[in-house]
Amino acid sequence: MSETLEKKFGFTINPSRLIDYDTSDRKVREYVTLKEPSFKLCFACGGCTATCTAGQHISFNLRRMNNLIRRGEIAPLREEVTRCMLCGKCLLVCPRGVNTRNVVAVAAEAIRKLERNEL
Amino acid sequence: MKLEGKKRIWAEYQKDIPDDHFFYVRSCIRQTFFAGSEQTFLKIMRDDLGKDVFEDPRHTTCTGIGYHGDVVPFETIQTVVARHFALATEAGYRHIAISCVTSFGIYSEILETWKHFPETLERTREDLYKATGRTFDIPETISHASDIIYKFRDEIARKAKYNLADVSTGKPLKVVEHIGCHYSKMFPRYGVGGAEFPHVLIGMIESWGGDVIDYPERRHCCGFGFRQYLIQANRGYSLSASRKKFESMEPYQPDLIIANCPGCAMFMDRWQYTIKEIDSVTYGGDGQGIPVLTYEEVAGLVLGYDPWEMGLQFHNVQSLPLLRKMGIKADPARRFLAKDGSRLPEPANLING
Amino acid sequence: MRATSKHVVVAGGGVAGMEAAGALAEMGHTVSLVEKEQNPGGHLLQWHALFPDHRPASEVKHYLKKRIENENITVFTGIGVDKIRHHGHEVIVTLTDGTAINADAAIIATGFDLFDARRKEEYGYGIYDNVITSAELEDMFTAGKVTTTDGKTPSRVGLIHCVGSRDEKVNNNHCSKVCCVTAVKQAIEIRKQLPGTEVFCFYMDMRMYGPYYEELYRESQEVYNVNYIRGKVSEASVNINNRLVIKVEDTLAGRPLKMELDLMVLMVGMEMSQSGTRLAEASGLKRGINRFFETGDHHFGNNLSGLRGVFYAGTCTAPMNITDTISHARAAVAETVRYLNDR
Amino acid sequence: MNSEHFVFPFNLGLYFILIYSVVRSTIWFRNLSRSDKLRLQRGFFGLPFMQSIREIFMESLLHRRIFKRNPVLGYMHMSLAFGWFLLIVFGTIEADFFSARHLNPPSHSIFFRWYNPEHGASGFPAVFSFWMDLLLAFILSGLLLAMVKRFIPGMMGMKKTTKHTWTDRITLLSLWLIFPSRLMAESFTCGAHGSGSFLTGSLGATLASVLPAADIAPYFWWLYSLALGTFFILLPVSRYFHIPVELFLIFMRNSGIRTGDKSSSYTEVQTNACSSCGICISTCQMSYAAGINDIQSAYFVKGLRNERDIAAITANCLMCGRCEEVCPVGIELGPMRLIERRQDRKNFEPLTFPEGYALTRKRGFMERPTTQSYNYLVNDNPVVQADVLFFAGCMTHLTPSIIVAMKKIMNSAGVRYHFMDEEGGVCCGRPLMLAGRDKEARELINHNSDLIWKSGAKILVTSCPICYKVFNESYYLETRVMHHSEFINLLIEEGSLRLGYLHRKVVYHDPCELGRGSGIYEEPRAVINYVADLQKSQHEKNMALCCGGSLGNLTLASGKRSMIAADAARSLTASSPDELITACPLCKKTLGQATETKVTDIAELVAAALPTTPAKAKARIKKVLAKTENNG
Repeated sequence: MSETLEKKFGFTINPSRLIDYDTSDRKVREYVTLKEPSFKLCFACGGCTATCTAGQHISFNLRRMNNLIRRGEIAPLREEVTRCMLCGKCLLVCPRGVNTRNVVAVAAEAIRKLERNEL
Repeated sequence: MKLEGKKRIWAEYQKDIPDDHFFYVRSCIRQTFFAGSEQTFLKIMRDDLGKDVFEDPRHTTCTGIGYHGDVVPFETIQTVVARHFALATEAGYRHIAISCVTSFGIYSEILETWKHFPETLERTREDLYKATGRTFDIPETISHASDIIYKFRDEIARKAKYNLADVSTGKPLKVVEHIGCHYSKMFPRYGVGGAEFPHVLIGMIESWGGDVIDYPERRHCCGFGFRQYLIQANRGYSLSASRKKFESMEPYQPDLIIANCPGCAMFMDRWQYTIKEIDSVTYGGDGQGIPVLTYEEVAGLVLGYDPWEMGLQFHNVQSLPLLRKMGIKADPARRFLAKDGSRLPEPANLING
Repeated sequence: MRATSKHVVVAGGGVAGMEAAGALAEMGHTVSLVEKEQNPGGHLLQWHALFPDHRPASEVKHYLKKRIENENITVFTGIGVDKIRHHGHEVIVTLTDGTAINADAAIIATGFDLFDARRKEEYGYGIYDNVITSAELEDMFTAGKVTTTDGKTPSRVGLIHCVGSRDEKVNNNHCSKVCCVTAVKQAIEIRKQLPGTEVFCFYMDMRMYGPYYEELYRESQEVYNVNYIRGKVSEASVNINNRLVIKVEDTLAGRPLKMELDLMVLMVGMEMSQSGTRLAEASGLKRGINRFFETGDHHFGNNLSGLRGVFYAGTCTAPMNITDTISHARAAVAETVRYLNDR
Repeated sequence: MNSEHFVFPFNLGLYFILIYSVVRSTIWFRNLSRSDKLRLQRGFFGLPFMQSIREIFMESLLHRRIFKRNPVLGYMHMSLAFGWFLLIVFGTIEADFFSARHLNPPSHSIFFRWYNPEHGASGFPAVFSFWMDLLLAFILSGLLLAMVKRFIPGMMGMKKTTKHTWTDRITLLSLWLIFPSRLMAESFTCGAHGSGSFLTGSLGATLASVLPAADIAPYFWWLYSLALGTFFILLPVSRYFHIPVELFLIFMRNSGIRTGDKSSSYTEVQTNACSSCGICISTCQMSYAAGINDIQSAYFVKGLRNERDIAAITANCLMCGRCEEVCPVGIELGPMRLIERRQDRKNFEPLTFPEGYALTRKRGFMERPTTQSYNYLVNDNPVVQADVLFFAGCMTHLTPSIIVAMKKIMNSAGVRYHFMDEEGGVCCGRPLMLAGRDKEARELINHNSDLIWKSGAKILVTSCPICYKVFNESYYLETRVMHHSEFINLLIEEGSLRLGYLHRKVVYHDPCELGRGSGIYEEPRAVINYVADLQKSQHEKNMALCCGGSLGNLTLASGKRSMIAADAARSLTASSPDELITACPLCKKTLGQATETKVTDIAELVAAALPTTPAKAKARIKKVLAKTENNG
């Protein structure tokens, strides 16, 4: 929306916060599930996030990240995946044996491929 | 979609709507923005149906907008409404007919409160007496004006000169009905047909020959939402809510939207202009915008009233294509002429003006 | 044996009633088993397979059928129990046709009713096509094919947990306990039958309280790719393609979510049965805030009613799975026998 | 027929392989970095040269290392390599000695018998031909073993042996044919002329008695020559290329050239020097404990050599370094995998047959784009000055018992220390490096280095071997970095720790990153011996097992990890010790889940040996008395 219109109305049309599952892109999710099947096992207990080293410095949230991958919400993922330090601490707390460290690595890879149209 | 399923629900939510002697309370928004509607209501009631509808000039705003805008406390609004009841009592009326859905919501909220917390009723009586020296009886019924038109919909249909149908093809018009949130979402029992599938407007549309469109966002709010609209910076929420509805009804190519709430009628109409400006999108089958009319205006059209008398021209989306479809002769040139024939100032930015 | 043989009326021929009757008859007592439907078996009759091991329901039905094949048991079907009162040393049971049975004791096993999904109007059950209940889905399994109303294979199915449970809006604050694991079981069955179909469970909490339930849940994710979204579906509508559109908050993402479904399965919960309610009112039996029969003591009097010689068995006291129901029925029999001996 | 022509295939092959090797090695040399070039030149005219000669003799010919691990396998390699070597040497001597002209073409000595059929009937020549027969027999015995190994690996005590490509098969066939055909050729010739010694002579005589030896002989000489020719020509595209390349590798290594962190012609030489002997496979825990048999170093290297997509293989490795310890060729497998992990490869076209001869490989170093970024890290918190910095490490925060123990120890030794990551610090960067993300790791390293420099500490103590290795190798610090086992040892030596003796039988598990990774074997043992009774375990020091929890592997599933852990724990607790001691929080956690035996960190063990203060002791005695009174 152009400046002039902004001035004219003093407000804009708010962007939707809706997750529209039918229009979202689930390629990344498919790629991650293929490369790291244990990803499916996450039941969002948040243990990884609680212990996360990077999470103490910034709002990196592995639990949320997994969920966004599942819903095909790529936009918010792009930056999130870059935050992880791959220290592997989360591996030791995951009650479902999810290979969390590789989930991040694969997700980052998937996003790169997506941008190169290789997915 | 299974009709019997809906009928079952409608059967559960029947309310007792009196058939005569109403104390009419007007709506702030409606009498300013489309005064024709309330006028039409009175005309239909008195001339066509021969009912007794009483108005008291001393009736004031219910202060609902202030209440929902967090500037009027609940005690105050109870007292204001109590005063309305007092006026009715003094005039000897026991049935209230309410023009505005916000007021209707306020009235029902207050009546429910008094039912469950009698002490608040006592407090209100005291406050009112101290302030005005008035006393009041709780009205027997409160009906929204649309309830009343709903009750007499078939009688209107019998008197009808036009149908909600395309005269050229004979096909029924595709009509979107929009119910104000405060009509029944707060207290389903107060609305004809409850909260999920209200029957009040559907009933009218069906008996006047139209086809009701059931689209995914049918229940969604028009976006008025007092806090959102009243603060300019928040209007984006209001606007995007309306757009959500338009996007959702678009595939069905509706000919017309009927609303029973001042805010809804106004915003679904005005926002079409704003969206056209911002997104350069106009909705409606032929991209000519979707006319948004009040149920009284539609009733009026069906009964053959003069559209310009009812003030249809004061909507942002003009209804000429609709009128043509319905076969109603109305001279566009006469739209902005005063009774004495002098030209009225013509509003700018009309859609398919 | 015969000498000490007593006569016990069992009200309700479901899982609990049949087990109780069987156990009593085994001990040589005379039993009148009263079932309001044409056949004993209760809700189990409608079920195709059982959690957590997908065992065919018919096996349990068969067991119960055998259980009541005993000359000590007289089965009255198509007739309900109207009223039970204690008189002198006897318990007098009045049937809905007015006949009164004088017995030494009675066991109430009137079970539960499935929640009437129409009461959640916003889900459009009975209004939209392709909105069905978990029970109706079982019928589809029995029929051997899961389809939409127009006979097509659904490409996406949603299972909505907690329909009529944990919901004050329908005056049910209790948890029906079995729906979560039923949903997981049914999700797996759908994936087995229709490998090409996406299945989503919409849950508030996953309550895998029983043995092997959690394992089943894990299997559903690991092997059958069942998807889980944490959030209560707020409303359903249909779009122009007559596909269901549901609104829910993905509470883990903290954002609203919209999804189209071809088939929406409502996991209806358990409520106090209407017959049970009538019986309670006629016989002056206390009911808890969850409207089920209130037992003498939550911990050690879980079969005791307010009336001497009258005992409760099974889901008329609270939602239970079949395992617990059978144990509860056996406990009821133990209580009854103790009462009969002490008397 | 004019049988003289049969020498042609042999000559062709021989000259081809000679020229090819020279050209290839020149190119390798040219592609070396300047410093490496100088190293090599210096090495060539110095001590390293002699070392190399010695090593070539010991390893390439005698195969001493293989011998040590597996005598039969060693004998096999030795008989073939050394035997053939001798055969050539003495063949040449024989040829020069007994023929008219000296300085004959190689073919003359190789086909000596053909040219001098009568030779060696008697006298000194007879002794010589006996010797030659003996060598042939020696080689044939090795060949027999080789065949056995190929068809029934088990017989050679090898759990697994490498799979072959078809070029490998042809080459192998030609190799196998060389000596039998020589045997037959010589035997027939000798048979025809009644010459030859115990092997060729007797076999020849028997054959001649039933066959027209003179007519058959040429065919076998053809076969012999063909086998040699084919072998030489296919050499560069088969695994047997390792034979010449290994010589070059030995020179390079002895001249001090190392793998480094980028692929270079040294990595290429190493790639080609692998003989796919398969020792790495049978040493790999992933193989025998977790049943994963396609990712071992032999396959990794082969994939590199044949330009396959080996991303999956590259990632799926514990990086425990055991294979490197046993590699007979001494290839730096760990660093080579890391290089591969740092790469970003797509679209491979595997080498086709003729391409195998390509003198240079297009596979250059393509750096992966950075995937992580930590620009959010700021250290604005006040600088803390301390002599000793304690950095627990991420993992240690999940084993608080270690932290508590370290605090106890340092306090009782009166160490003035600052707990650097008490409130949770930043990862050391090693895990990122193991994942091939060095650039990103650098960000974390800089962040931590900054803190360490500012603290002005003299000693940096860490409880995590992973951090320890990276602090030592990749941080630029003036601070002395110590693993807590080293530090405790130091405290004991300088007498600032008074410790009691715990009467416990314990076994020590070397963490990969601390042992093989950083060469710390003795300090922990010294410490343990000081406070408890340290027992031997099946795999000690540089052959110690990996616990399975390694961060070196990105893709290994948790199930497989626990299989490895269980196996390691089984072997460690074979002597049923009271406690299993380790020096790594990750090992502690992983092994802890895999065994009933109590798994303790070395720090906890030492802390347990700290004397309780008299005051505390009194208090305890009081309690006990009080109890007994109540009871009595």
